[in-house]
Amino acid sequence: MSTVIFRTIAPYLSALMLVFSVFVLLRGHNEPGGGFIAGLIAAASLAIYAIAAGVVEVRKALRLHPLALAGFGVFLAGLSGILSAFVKAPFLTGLWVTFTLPDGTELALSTPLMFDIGVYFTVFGVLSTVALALEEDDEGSV
Amino acid sequence: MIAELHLYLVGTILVIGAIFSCLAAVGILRLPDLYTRMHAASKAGTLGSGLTLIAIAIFALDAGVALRALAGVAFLLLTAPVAAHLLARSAYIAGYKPAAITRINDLDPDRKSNSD
Amino acid sequence: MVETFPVSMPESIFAGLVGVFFMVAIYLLLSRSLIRMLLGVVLLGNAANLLIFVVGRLTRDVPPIVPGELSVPAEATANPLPQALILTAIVIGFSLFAFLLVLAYRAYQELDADNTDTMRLAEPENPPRPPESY
Amino acid sequence: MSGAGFLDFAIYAALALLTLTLILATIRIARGPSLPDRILGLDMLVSISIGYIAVIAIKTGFMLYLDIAISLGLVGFLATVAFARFVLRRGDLGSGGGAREKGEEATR
Amino acid sequence: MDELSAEILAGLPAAFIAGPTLIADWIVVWPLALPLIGAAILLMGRSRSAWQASFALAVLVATLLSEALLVQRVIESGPVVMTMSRWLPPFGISFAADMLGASFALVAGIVSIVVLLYSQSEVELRETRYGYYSLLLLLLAGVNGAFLTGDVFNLYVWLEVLLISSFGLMIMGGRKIQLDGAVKYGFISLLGTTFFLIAVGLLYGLLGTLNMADIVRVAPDADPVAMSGIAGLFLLALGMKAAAFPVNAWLPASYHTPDPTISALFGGLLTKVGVYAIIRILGQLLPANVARDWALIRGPNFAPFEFGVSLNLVIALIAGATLILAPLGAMAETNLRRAIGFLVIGGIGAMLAGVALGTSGGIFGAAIYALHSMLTITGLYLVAGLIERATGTTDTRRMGGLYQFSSPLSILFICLVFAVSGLPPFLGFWPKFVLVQAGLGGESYGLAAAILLNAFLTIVAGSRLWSHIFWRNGREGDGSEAPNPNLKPLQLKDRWWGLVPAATLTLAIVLLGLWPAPLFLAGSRAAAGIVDPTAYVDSVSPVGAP
Amino acid sequence: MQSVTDFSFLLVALAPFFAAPLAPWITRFAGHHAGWVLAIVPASIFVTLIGFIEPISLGGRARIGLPWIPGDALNTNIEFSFYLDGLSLVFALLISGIGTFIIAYSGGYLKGHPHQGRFFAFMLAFMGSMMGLVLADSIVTLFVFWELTSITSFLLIGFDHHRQAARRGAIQALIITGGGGLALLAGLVILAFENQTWSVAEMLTRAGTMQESPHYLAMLLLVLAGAFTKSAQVPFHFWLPNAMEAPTPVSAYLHSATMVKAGVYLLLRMNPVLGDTVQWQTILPAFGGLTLLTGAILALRQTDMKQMLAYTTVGTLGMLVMLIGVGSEAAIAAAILVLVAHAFYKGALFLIAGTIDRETGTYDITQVSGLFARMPVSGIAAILAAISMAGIPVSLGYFAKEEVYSLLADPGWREVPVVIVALVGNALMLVVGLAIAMKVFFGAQTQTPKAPHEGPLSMISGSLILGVASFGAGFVIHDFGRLFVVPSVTAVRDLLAGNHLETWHFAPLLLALSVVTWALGALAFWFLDDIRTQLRRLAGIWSWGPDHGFDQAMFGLIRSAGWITRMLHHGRLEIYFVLIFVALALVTLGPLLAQGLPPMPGIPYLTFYEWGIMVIALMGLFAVVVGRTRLVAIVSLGVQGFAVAVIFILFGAPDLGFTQFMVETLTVVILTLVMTRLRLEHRDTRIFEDVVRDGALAIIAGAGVTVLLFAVLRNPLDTRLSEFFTETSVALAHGHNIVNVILVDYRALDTLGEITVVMTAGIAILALIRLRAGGQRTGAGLAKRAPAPKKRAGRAIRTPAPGSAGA
Amino acid sequence: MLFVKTLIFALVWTAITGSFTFSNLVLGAGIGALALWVVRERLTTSLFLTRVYRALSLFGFLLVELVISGVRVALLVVSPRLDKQLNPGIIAFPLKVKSDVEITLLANMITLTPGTLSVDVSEDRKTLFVHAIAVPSKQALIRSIADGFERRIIEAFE
Ligand code: NA
Ligand code: NA
Repeated sequence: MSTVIFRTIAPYLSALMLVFSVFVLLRGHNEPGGGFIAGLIAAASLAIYAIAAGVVEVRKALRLHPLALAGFGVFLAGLSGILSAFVKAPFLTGLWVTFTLPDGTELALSTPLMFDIGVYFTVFGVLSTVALALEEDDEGSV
Repeated sequence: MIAELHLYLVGTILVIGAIFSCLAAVGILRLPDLYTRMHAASKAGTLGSGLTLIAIAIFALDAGVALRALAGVAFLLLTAPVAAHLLARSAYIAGYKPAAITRINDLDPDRKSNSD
Repeated sequence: MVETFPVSMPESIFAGLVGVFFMVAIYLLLSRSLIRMLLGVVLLGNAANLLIFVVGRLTRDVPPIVPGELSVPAEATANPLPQALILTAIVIGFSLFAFLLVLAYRAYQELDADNTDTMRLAEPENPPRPPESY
Repeated sequence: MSGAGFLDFAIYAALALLTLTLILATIRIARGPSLPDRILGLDMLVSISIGYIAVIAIKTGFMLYLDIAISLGLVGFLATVAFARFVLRRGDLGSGGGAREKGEEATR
Repeated sequence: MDELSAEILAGLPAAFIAGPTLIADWIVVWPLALPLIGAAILLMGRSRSAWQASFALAVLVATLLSEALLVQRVIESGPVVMTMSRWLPPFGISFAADMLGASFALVAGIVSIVVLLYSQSEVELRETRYGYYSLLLLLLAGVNGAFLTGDVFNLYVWLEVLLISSFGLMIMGGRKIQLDGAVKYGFISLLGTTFFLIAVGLLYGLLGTLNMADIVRVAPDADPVAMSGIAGLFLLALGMKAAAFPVNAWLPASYHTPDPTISALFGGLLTKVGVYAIIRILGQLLPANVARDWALIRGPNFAPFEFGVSLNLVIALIAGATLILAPLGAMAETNLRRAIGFLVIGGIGAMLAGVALGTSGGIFGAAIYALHSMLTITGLYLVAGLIERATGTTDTRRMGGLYQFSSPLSILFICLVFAVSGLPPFLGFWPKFVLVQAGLGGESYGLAAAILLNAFLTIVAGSRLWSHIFWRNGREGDGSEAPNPNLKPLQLKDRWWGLVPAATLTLAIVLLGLWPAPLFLAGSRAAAGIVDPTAYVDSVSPVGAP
Repeated sequence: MQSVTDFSFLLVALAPFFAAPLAPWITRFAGHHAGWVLAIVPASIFVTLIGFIEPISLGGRARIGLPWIPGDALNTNIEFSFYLDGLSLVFALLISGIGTFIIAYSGGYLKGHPHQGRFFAFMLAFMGSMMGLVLADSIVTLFVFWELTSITSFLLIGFDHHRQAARRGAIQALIITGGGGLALLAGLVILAFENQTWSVAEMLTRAGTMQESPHYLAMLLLVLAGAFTKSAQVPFHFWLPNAMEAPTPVSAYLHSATMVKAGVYLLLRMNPVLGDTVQWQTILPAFGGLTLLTGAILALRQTDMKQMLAYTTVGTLGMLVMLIGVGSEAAIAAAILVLVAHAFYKGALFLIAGTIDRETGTYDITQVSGLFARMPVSGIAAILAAISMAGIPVSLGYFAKEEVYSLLADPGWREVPVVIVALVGNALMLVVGLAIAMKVFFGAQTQTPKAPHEGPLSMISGSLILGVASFGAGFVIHDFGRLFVVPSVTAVRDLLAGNHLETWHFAPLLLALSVVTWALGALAFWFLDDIRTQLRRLAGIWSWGPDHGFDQAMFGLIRSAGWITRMLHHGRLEIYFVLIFVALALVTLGPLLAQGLPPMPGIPYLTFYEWGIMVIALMGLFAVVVGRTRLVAIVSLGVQGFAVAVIFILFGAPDLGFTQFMVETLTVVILTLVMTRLRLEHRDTRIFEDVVRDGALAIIAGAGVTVLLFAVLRNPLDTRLSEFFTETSVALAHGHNIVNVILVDYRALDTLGEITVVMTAGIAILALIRLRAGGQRTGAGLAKRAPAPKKRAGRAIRTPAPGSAGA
Repeated sequence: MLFVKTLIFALVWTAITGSFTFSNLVLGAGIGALALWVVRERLTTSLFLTRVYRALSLFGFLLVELVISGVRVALLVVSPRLDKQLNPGIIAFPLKVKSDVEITLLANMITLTPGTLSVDVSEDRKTLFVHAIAVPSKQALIRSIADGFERRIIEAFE
């Protein structure tokens, strides 16, 4: 899709969508959203970028193979479950640590959040893998 | 009183937005070809959805929600014309002829052979 | 024996809708065309999800979200558990669908067929007769 | 009519209109006649859904629906892009569109 | 925990599991967590292939170790339970390993290791970029999850994990025939798991719970009409998974299409998970509903009679048909691995017969049949792979002459064929013996007869395979005693990586046949736990249980 | 009961199994001399067993049980247990004694055969199985060894595997005896139930109780099915002659001395438990007598020595069954004598036949004669054996025959016909004995394929010793009776039997009957050629026999198996689906139709926009179904997906609606991405009949699910789980979105599995896209590294064949 | 320049999260930087709305035009004799703007405004093909675009 208009707008749109996806990820615990939908939006952003700029460029931009990102996601989620072994709690028990930042904001880190980030990476990685592979499979893109 | 006015405003914008959307839909049903239908969809449609989002922005009385709603409108304004452009272009290249009443056509049919 | 009562809640009409989803899904799955079968798979997934949604009973408007300042919801909310189950099922269903779709694509590339009736490599049309010998 | 009453009325009116709109868009999707027409209908459906969700947000007072609307807009864009690319790449207009011969010409 | 929550906590019955969880209890999680996280790590390092096989092996060994320890724990102190996230059952998801689940998991671990070693002889699978090792570990994770979970919806999730990983393994190699097989396998399996999902959803709607121990408690009093349909739906879904007649077409359509290594893995693990779930759900969770009248067949007006059909009877009919029709398929097939596929199905019939009996003897027989079948079928497919390499064909009519050509192959094949036929002293005899005993003891003579007939027909099929592939000098048709020109000696890698694992497995099968005490120990405990789930329920101890 | 404490007989039973795996290695080093080396195994067993003779004859018994299968399994401990009494001792001595000669003989017979080691291994394994079978106490142990004899004999009969006849014989034997074994298993299991024990020894202590059991007939028939197939009783007799395809040592060992006697052993063993009933005493003599006559007559038809011997073996087995059926003390004693005598002379004759074949190249008695000069030792052995077979005084065969005829001492409705049949049978078998000894060794020398000379020591020693034993045992018949017959009868009849056997005695009636036998036999021998011709003509007229029937049954089974399998596994996915959906309709509607449909609901209250969404969903579904091109259907798919999402949102499930919107859009996107690469025919190709069928099935199955849903919905929902989540979500799990808290905390394990599915799907899809195998490999494991074809398959999509491009 | 973009992203972030705390701003900046890093190859080096006030005036103009255009279309589709009102055509609009961003902006605005819809840009980026729903005169249409949006864009980007 080598139109000037699309090619010009796509990077900005993709970047905005990526930002938005992180937002959706982080607020999932309290409002709709969460790792899955966020990962999906992120992958959609990547797909738009890939359609506009081509797969090669996307792969260059990502550095890592997206499937490795997916592996990282599951690893992270699994790890978040195993952490509870250190406090003599069962697998996947939610653990919470709250920091107070200099400006008074409370920052809560938790294994459920870590878990959800794992979900995010998995979904993002896999959907990107599929989109890029399908895109690449097709020689001579339009 | 201000609160009442606020609700009236929200309701009004909401209904106007819905009317725009509805007319856009009427448009895509009544207009003769793809290109003319796209006028309805891209303009009235964007307006309709945008207005309902603005209604939320006003209704919420919350800076965060309002800004998000406006961001949503911005996204719409960013994407809708591009989508319309891509669809129109693709359809044209694929050979979708404009309706018979179209008088002028500056797009040379030969162009499409090297368009992609 | 438990007490039972006739259904005349919104659930019942949505149960009917679930049924229609199943019917269409099944009809498409029987179509022999891989792509249509895939559409059937999507519909079947939606049917199953709707079924779980309906079976967890319907509550209008109130999502299972605790407003920021409260620790329990102020009013009765929709049943959250089926929602969580469906979310999981949607994701899983989507993953399987994506695999089957790409499989259909590759099958089409390699076997030159979209019609399952003509895909007969694993089970040839005229299988060899078992030899009558020792 | 009180503000709240008017808003209620407005919400129901908007829902009625948007429901009608959804049906009209669906009719376009079903009628076609060409593929781009249907895609246009689907695109329309996405943007109507955004409005619909917004109305629900106001109706229920849960602002959280807003994010759904925004996300839908973004991902809906991807859908239209993909469809447009299909039309471009395949030169396939489905039926109608007044360009059957051209459609075939465009087939590579 | 802040003050607010403490206040809330006081108003609740009990939310948390109070005491600390012993590290020892994690033993029930490792068989799932190790392969799962191992697969994730493999995927993260997918570009570096050198260490993948060793790493996968290390993970499998660790998994096997944990499974062995788990079995030991279960033997010593009964079911091992951990409820995830510390939420009391039925609110959290429990993992509950009783003897049935633990012993199945152990055998699954053994099968995976053997297959991993064997696959080292297969160059194509070692190309790690396509994720063979990850998929293998994920399949095991799914299988173990299914065996160990104590929650029906969670069971659905693990069924899907093993399903999708089996999809991935099935297309490893990308041959046309694989794609064809995968299309059939894929669509039918997807239907099966969707039916399962529907059944789980309906079960939730009826009982309001998903925890298995909790279901045991509330299921007997549920609305019998709805319950009949749900139980029937479970039977259909899991019957498809287990490849029971008449919804077993996917198996012969697909199992012979991938690499033999993969066939072996599938033959060993996949259908057994279906059988496991049937035993668990229909045998343990809903036995009262299964034994109840499922449908009433009423006579016409002029001949009024009523005939109650329990789901047990339906299962018995399915089992009988599967038992008899499957070996016919094995007899008719000229594709070696497809024929073995029918032998897999025949075993499923036997296991279903045990479930249909519903007695502890029946469940006992079904359980040890499954354990036997996991090992034996894996071995059979592995040997079939070597046979295909030595003869260069998949068609039994084009084989022949292997008896003179390769003693090791001959020994392995004949041992496994006799094992699968159920001739003593080979392993397959014992489950059939137990099942026949249970059938006769329960006065289900038809089932006992069907099992014996199945054994008979399997002997016919097996001896023909042996005769055609090994004894006959040459190929069918071209003067069958003319020497087969296509035989080629197994290469060094086939001998070390192919033959040695297969031989080790076969040796284990033979030894276990000679000394079946461990099998009987596992099976009898498993059956006791299924028929009388008190210990299981007590160990999970869902809130609300008396 | 006096107990013998020496448990060395356990080792005795198992020693051959330990030797068997070593046999190939020993053969590799020792060549055909391995026969001598390996013969040490049965010889030492034999010697060990000799030590038991005396204590057993004094009424001793030995039992040893090893723990095998744990007790809590069946509430019955199954032991790996053995039991030695007079009966098992006789069998064990025969097996090890004759086994010694056979193993030694095989060394010579198979000299130079490439698979001699394999042969020894099979023989030893068979020997062990046979030992185990006769020594077993637990009936599970017994059955295991029973089937092991079938397996090992299968391998032995098929030893000359490159001949189809050998393979056929092996498969036939396996199927018949293995099949009978399965029936036996059922019978034994019932027997164990009824006796509350697995131990035969214990059953014997309760002799006489089973006959009252309501399951008696079932047990009897099932056990008989096992015994009759194993011991080749009519109509299962035909496998035995076909088993002669085996190398001769096998025939000599399995098919005369041991395996076929397993059925006889079982009947003797079960006599106290199942015998002494009208059924027993009718069925056994009837089948036995018929078998005796059939075997004897069919033997006359043959000119092949092995075939003749095989059919006379069938006849003898019939005689034994007949005698066991009679079951009296005398009959059992007669049976033991016949059994031992037959083992001796038939073993000898088989070995001689093998030697003749090896030396002359033929088994045909019409081809060879006058061999005595060339093969004197074999000739002597043959004559001695034939004397015993003919029952000429004072050979062992003579006493056996007399003992049979002595049944007339107590004439009853069973004894008289039994003796008459035995007499006829004996006479006919006499002919065969004469034919082999006289026609082959005397008369003019003929030209044979090979120039004959005497066989090596390994081959002639066995036959000579057996021949001598057949004849010589008569001289020590009293001690023979005391040491072997009496203990056996004691074991079978559970009474202390007397020993009336004397070498020199005079019983006029018995002698007269013997004379009649000889006369009849001599007459028949005189007319042997005519009889054979007549019999063959008869066979030409009525060619069908059970042997032919076996082929018909076998191939009929194979053909129908093929037909059924093609019917069930046709490869048409849509028919597979039809079955599945029919099953779905059955399981959902079955119970509901039978138990009463739930009441149909009234029209519920829905808001107008809810109705609207429902209409849109239905429109979307309708458009998907009628959409003529696939892409139109895909676009329409989006409509229903959005409608579902809106339904979720309207009923308080924003997360669901959110996800549904996203997923549905993405579904449409990737469907489109893929469709972009496919060029497909547009139309739905279903013919009208299929539309009707599929439509009806879809409606019925869909209705089934709906009705089931109704049935569930009319029950109140137990919401304690959701209540718990709602109450604790904020306070304990620190999340306001309860659904998300369920996903990442309460039921995080589900989500972990879910993302595992996602990840796995990623791996699988990538592999699917990237892994391509050129396309020419349809067989697995073949041509792994074949060059890829020039034209990539993928390109075919974009350059469609003419006609496939439809716009 | 990158800092400005990151800052804008950080502001967008605080906007959509609705929490104007310093830490949230930092988080937004981080996420924005990451997002920009992902698409770094494609970010054009041209100016990014340096003159914010002109940009805002452009945006205001766009909104007004959008409303007008929406109303016109709405009125059009409900008019009983639709075909009489229609006079569609595709015209070639000679572009004065040069950069990709400017072309894109112009094209999008044309689409959002009354009666016009950008269909395509020529390969040489000199011509924009515009579909108009009612073309009374080709030259008048071209002039109105050139004097309207194009002029304002050039002003905003000079
Ligand atoms: Na969420
Ligand atoms: Na989820």
